[in-house]
Amino acid sequence: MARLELHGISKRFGDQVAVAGFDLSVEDGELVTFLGPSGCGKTTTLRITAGFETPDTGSVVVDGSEVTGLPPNRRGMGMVFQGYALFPNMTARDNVEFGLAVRRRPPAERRRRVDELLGLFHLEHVAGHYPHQMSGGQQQRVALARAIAVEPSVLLLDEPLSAVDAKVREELRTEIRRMQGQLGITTILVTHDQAEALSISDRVVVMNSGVIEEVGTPARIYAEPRSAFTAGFIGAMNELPVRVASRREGLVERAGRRFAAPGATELPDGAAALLLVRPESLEPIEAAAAASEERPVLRGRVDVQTFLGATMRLFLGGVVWGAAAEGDHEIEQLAVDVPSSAAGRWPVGTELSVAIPVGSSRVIAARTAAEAAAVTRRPGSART
Amino acid sequence: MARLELHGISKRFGDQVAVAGFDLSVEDGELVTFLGPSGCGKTTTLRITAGFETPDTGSVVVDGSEVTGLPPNRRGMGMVFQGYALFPNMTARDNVEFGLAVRRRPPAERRRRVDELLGLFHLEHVAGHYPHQMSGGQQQRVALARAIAVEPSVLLLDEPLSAVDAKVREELRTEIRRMQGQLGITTILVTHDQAEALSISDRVVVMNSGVIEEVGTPARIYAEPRSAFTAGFIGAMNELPVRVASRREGLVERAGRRFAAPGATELPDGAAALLLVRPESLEPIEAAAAASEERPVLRGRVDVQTFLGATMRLFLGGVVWGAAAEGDHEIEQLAVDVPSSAAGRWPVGTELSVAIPVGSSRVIAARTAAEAAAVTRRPGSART
Amino acid sequence: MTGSRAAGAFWSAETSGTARAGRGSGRPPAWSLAVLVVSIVYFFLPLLGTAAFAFSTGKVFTLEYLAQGLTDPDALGSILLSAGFAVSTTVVAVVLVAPSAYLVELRLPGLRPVLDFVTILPFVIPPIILTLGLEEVYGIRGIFNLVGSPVLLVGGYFALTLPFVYRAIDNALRAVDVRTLTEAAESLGSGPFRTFLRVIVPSISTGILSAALLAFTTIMGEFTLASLMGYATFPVMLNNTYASASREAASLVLVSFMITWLSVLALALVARRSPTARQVATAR
Amino acid sequence: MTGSRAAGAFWSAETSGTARAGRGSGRPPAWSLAVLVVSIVYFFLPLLGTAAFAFSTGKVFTLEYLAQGLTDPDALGSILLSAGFAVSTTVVAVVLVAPSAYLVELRLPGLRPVLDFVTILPFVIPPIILTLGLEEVYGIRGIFNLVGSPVLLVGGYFALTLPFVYRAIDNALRAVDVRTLTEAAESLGSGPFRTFLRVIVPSISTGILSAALLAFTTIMGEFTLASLMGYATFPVMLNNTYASASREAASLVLVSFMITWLSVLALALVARRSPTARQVATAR
Repeated sequence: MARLELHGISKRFGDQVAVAGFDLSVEDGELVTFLGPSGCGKTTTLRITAGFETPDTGSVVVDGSEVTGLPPNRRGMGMVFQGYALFPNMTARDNVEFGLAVRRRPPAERRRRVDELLGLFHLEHVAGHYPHQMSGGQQQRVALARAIAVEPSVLLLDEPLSAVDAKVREELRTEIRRMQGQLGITTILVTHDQAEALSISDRVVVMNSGVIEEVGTPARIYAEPRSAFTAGFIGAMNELPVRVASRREGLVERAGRRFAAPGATELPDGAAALLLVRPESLEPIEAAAAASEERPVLRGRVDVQTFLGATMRLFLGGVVWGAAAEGDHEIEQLAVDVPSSAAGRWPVGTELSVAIPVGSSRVIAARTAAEAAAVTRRPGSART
Repeated sequence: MARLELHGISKRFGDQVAVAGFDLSVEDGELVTFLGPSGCGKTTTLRITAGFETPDTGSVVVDGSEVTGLPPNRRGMGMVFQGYALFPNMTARDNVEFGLAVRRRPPAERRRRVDELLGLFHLEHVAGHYPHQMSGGQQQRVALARAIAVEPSVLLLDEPLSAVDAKVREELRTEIRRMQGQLGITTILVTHDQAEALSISDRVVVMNSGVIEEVGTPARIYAEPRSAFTAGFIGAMNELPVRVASRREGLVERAGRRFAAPGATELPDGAAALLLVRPESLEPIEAAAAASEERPVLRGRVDVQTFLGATMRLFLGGVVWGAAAEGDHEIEQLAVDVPSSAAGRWPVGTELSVAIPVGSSRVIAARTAAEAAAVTRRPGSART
Repeated sequence: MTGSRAAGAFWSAETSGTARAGRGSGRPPAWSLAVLVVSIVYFFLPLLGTAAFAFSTGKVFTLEYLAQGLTDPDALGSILLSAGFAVSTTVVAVVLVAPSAYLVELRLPGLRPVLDFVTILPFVIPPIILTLGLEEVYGIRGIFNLVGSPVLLVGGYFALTLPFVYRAIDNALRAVDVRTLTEAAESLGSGPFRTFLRVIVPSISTGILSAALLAFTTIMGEFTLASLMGYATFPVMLNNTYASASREAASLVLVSFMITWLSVLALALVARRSPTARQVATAR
Repeated sequence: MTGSRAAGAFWSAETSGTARAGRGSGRPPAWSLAVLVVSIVYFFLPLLGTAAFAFSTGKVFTLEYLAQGLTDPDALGSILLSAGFAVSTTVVAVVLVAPSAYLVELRLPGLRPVLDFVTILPFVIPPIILTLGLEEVYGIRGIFNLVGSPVLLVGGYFALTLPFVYRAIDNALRAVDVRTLTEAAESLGSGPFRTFLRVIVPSISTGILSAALLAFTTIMGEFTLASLMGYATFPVMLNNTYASASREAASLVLVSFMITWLSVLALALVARRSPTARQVATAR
């Protein structure tokens, strides 16, 4: 129920930079996710916000008043920890009531509020249970109820779903989003799971090596990643090496063919670049169909079929540019999503040609060696 | 490189039945996944196969010869453990070499074989590292290389990917599948993650409370679950309560309307049943479009939008049957997948009508109370 | 033997190994069982021998020696003296160590190695040198003259029990992840004192009880320090009278330690019924 | 003090708390630091007092008392006697306890509480009753006459050191998840002996070293048992000569324990350089 601002937050642990120059404003009622691989500084930033770590530089501001110097127990924020951190010697009810007891609310009010929260999270039947008597999902919901009980200005969630089973995780994800929307609590969630970040957030902050790579809505970040790191980290993405042929005309070149690609106008002529295409954007075509400037074509052999449910992902190997055999630039791997119902047409071992439809690709500068090392362990052309 | 048969395996721990009457044949070179919630007996079955537990009844047969009485070190199977279980005092190279040293292979042969495996798993640069100096993904690949080094007859994987980050998990999944296909090793993988099971397996064994719910290819299990448990556990599935109106004609009835549904011919007239529809099967239609026997219609208000990448999942609330207002049977929640690009047409709060296309739904008997308790914690009509 | 489960849980932080205990059947190799039997015999045979010696005249069971031992006024006095030292040291040790261990765990993890080192010192500094040193500094010739004051012996006993007390409490602290529990309490608005008393202490109550029991029983049986400092505690009295009235002494030893053990057992059973003990037993 | 890190790691199984140690800055409350300083002073002041007493005549530093102490033939003999008991007991204890603890952890988790209980018995059965009991059963009047045999004292020392030895080894076993390591080795074709010697022992080498060091130093300084059984070990000799030649005794004490500590330190440093020690230090 508050606006949160983080200004120029930096923190080192010994020699290691955990966060460097982190700036962010979170609007009232917004749900923002910090997403990144382990060690990217997302948890440190959250802990600085909560007051568990003191930043080397920068300030934390809630509703216009600075709280950087306040201890955690005077910031009025709620936090849910990765391992739940329920008090083992208290029942679910006592856990939820703890924050209210600290605030010396009258017993009747406490009881009412706790009942309401236990109801909201469907926990009535485990109110008298101790943490060790509850399932992971139940403990998780008690931790949420406990954090929300005190009506925090900001709710901080530190990988809240990493300790529960895959199936329960998806359920809780929806539940958290629904609850957060209903109550309108300003929320920050930390996760390393891109699917979780995409599905739950108003905005996603992609972090890498202590700095913000980019900030945006899930849809924007998914559709138009602005850095090679984001492209590699969020969703499955094919990264095809190309060269900028003409900045003015927005053309890139590969294997002697030129074609238009959004983003090429922002890079210098001759620059090494990556053409980014989502597996679901690639269109299977007849092998005979010709490539054009609007619609470049790739061809390869189906190596692996991976069933994803509604869709089947085909991994092509020995991929060459062009519909005919003239292409000699092999691409190690290309992921193509096709509807599961149609996948029977391309069993393992068959050849498949795919087109990159107009507007569905994007060109960015080739990643630096350091960026490459951060996301991939071997130089590959497609990331899955 | 072997055919594995499990015959009538049962095991209790004290009062608790872990596995009851488990029968399965795994073909040479096949990859079979045991999928189920925690406590369903999948890990116990795997440990019985490996020889770490003795079954109360039943036998384990490899290539026609029974191994039930053999200790684990004489079964010639390879195992990868959930927490990797690398030997902490040995380098990556020594870990991989251990099984070969046990078998007293000549040093030159060992070295050649270890080099080959380190290459296969892209581990050359960490050959001299100790486990604590490696990342989770690297440790995971050393554990795989170690298990494969001794050319096991059967490879057993116990939740091999549960301890690594989401992004690395997807990469390793593809890598395991590719390696397993190349080497043709008969493999059993245990997991609680349905996406993992679907994407990697030749066949999936769905387990619940110690028994096999069903066995089938990922595509078959996804498209035509034969039990309510499987339907609820695998993928997102809407479960709409209906009643069988006419077994002979294959019709079900709800809110005064009758419509055809596959599977209705297998249930008695008047039986309580569940109509199963995947979120991606539901088709948004104009509110004015009429329902028909072939195409029943549902209508509701968009409560939550969840971005999944290529698609957006809309959760509808206050859902009623029929295009008009005559329906009075509310459904708590309905999940509908639409292309992300089209999702802007139905922002939160708007009304949406969807049709269930012919052939995309399936009717099964309503789950029993016990089944319901096993998969869901509250009576809901849609599972996400 | 009923208390053994609880006593075991006290002394050690239960780790994940136990969670799978129920599953780990396997065939117990015969010789490992033999080792166990031998060690139990090894400890109980002496006890039984002492019992036979104390409660029989050749072949007849008798309580005569016990009665004679109990009527000795020195005996009762020495037991009370030992109990007094045991109680005061135990209280001092728990009250000093529990908050210190908590704070080091929480705020000064860098000091842990130092504390670990300090708390094994009593193992590497033998009681005799401790006594000599204490006398040197606080004794007649010493800088601070505390001679005759029981504070000197309580101080020595505190040092002697520090390893178990610290270890038992620290294990309990680490088993519950105090760090995150403290942060959780802080995020709910709780100050440091409330957090320690309302959240931490109840979470480690079994560890604290364990520490207290170990300290108490150790001091009840301590001989070297008391003897060298000239206190007629129970073990010292026993040693002095053993030559002249060995059967009486033996009967007293057995009875007194039976009483100690029974109270240990009672406390252990109480602890067992608390939710924390159950949590330690089942969740870990 | 350099060895403290390793000594700490030996004695305890490092748990997850340590992993976040680097992050836990926070403001160290002044009074917790004070507690630490006081406890260090508490232990070192006696040592310094003894040193002052042993190496000075009033204000002048002197090695005279030490020289006198060392030339006493009884002194050297008693040190060798103590060392002999310490080495033999340590070897017996480690060789018996390591495989037993491993097998209980692996195959008989149900026996753990029993073993936990047996190994705290020496804390609740005080040395004096242990001595009386041992004499009763194995002594002159006893069932098995072992009087005069050093086996009796080694047996007593084994009982005395069992708690630390078992605890240090068991903590190391639990820190590495022996169960899964054993299963991993088995699945690779390794038999039980190879698994124990090639996989388990190297993984718990720091725990074994720790157990050995603690046992060794404890026995070097043990007074009660040796004195009651009539062995003129080093501490017994010190106690006997303290009254007549106290400064000589004090100087001997300090020098001998400095030697012990130095060897402890040397071993700890060696252990530290092994991959397992590093693994324990960094990965946990």
